[in-house]
Amino acid sequence: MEDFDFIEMKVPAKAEYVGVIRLSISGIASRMGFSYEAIEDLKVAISEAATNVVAHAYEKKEKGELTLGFGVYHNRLEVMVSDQGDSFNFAEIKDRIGPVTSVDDISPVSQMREGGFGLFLINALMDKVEINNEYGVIVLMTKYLDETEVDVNEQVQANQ
Amino acid sequence: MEDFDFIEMKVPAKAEYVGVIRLSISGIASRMGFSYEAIEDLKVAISEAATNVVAHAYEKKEKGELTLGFGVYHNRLEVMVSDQGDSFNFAEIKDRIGPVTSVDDISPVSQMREGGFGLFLINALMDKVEINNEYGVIVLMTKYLDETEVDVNEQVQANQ
Amino acid sequence: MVNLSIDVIEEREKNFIVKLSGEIDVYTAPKLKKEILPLTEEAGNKVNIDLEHTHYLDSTGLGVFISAFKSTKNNQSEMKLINVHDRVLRLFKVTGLHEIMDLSAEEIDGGEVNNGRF
Amino acid sequence: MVNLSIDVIEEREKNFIVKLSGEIDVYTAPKLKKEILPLTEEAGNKVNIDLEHTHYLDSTGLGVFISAFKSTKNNQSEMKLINVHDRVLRLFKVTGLHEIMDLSAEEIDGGEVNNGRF
Ligand SMILES: Nc1ncnc2c1ncn2[C@@H]1O[C@H](COP(=O)(O)OP(=O)(O)O)[C@@H](O)[C@H]1O
Ligand SMILES: Nc1ncnc2c1ncn2[C@@H]1O[C@H](COP(=O)(O)OP(=O)(O)O)[C@@H](O)[C@H]1O
Repeated sequence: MEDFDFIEMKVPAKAEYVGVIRLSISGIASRMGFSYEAIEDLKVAISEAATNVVAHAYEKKEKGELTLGFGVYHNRLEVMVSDQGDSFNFAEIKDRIGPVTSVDDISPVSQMREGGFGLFLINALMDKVEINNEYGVIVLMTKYLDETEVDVNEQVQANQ
Repeated sequence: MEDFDFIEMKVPAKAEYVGVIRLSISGIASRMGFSYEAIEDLKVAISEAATNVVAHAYEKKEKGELTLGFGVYHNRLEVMVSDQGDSFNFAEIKDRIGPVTSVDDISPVSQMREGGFGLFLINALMDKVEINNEYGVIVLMTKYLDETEVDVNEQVQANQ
Repeated sequence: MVNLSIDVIEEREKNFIVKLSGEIDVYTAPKLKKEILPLTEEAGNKVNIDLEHTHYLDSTGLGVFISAFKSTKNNQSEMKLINVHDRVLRLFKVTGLHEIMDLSAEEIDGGEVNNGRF
Repeated sequence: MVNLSIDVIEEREKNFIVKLSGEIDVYTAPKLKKEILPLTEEAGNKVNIDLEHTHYLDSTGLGVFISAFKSTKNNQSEMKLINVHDRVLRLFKVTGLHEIMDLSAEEIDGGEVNNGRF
């Protein structure tokens, strides 16, 4: 079996802890030898996933938890961001996420989206992304230390 | 009941993760509004406890885990560092810890201790320290945001 | 550390520089929105957002700038993002927002701002 | 980031400056010990440890300096810690080590080091 280190972190699903998560991820990634650029990508992608938990997961509850798992492999970092909150329907949100250049956005400025960039950025900045939203939401993201290792067939996968 | 946020972190008991823990603690402490000096104290104290887990807890096993718990209160931060490894006898180690100015150290330089400063520093830098070593070792440390709140009677307590 | 400080300077009448130092994320974005939006709501205002000391920004920050940008269109004001770092610029590019908003990676010197070219 | 870089410069014969940048902890201390100890094992060597860029140090770092200090006594060499930051100095004071070792918070200028006063 492939050997790896596992780091787990649980924080309250509150905005003020997203910055703490960012510091932890930069520590892990810099220790692994990721480049400055890759560390910045990781910080954004993981913050996006964490921000979604803070913003969307526990809308109907008073509070909830955000769980992070880091799988440190010799050639890659896997990060799992999960919650036990509301889930979402991928087909439903598909039309309101993505870059502004997509067809949906040829619309007057006043109708421009102010959101919907989070999942898109995660997918743009990480090498592999899997989302599971059967119960709560689990976002599993992978970034390789050496970019040439990325399998070009690996794209966002939604399992629902 | 007093309201607080709880953050949990689990990392492999390996030297390379002590720096990651330090980044996380500085994020939490700076978010809470601790002074630069207090943040440095927290970094040293928690690194000492984590270093002990890395160095002493799992000597007889191949590997182990280091668990951290952060209790974020309005007026203080409580940090719990624990392991499931070997314990120790406080009475036995008492003579080989502490500052070098203690009586035991009026000895030739060649016999000077090179260790035994960890628990002493934890106690010097935190406002309250409790150590439980019934099963594994648990070090529970408290630091107040406002130093005037510290109870002068609170000193290191060893429960064994 | 993980925080944002916002300095609003009125250089001349209706010409503002907003200096942002720190990180723009889900925690700091609401405060930023509250500071910037009112500036864009007054016709004729020119708002320079100086990102020289903004080392981190994510989609919550993009959202604030989009809503301020929309406000400039609705209220006949102007907004420009200046001194945008590479990493931050990258996010505007990836999302296609750089084609819509006025962004500059370089320092705008005092003269240029003052001669009204902006 | 969370790491230590070690630069050993032989200023003149037997006069060394060891510049440490980064953090001295349980992860980096073994590497540091391996670099410093051999320098202290040669009689007549004068070793200046420059801590100007050492922003973090804990008991593992104190342990390395104690063992190097013991080695200087056993081998007729000298060691001095220079440019010690307040926070780092504090740990030497709390543990009582500042009374035993040669520590200085100030920069030692070239002249002083070179005229052999050190
Ligand atoms: N953890 C989550 N829990 C519940 N819903 C989520 C979660 N993450 C994403 N979503 C849903 O997916 C949508 C798209 O997310 P995203 O692309 O990050 O954009 P935004 O958060 O700005 O809407 C959200 O609006 C929300 O409905
Ligand atoms: N987590 C732990 N597990 C087992 N033993 C420990 C632990 N923490 C401390 N000890 C014991 O207490 C002693 C004193 O620790 P400390 O004051 O940190 O100094 P040092 O680690 O340099 O010996 C250690 O030598 C060890 O025997």
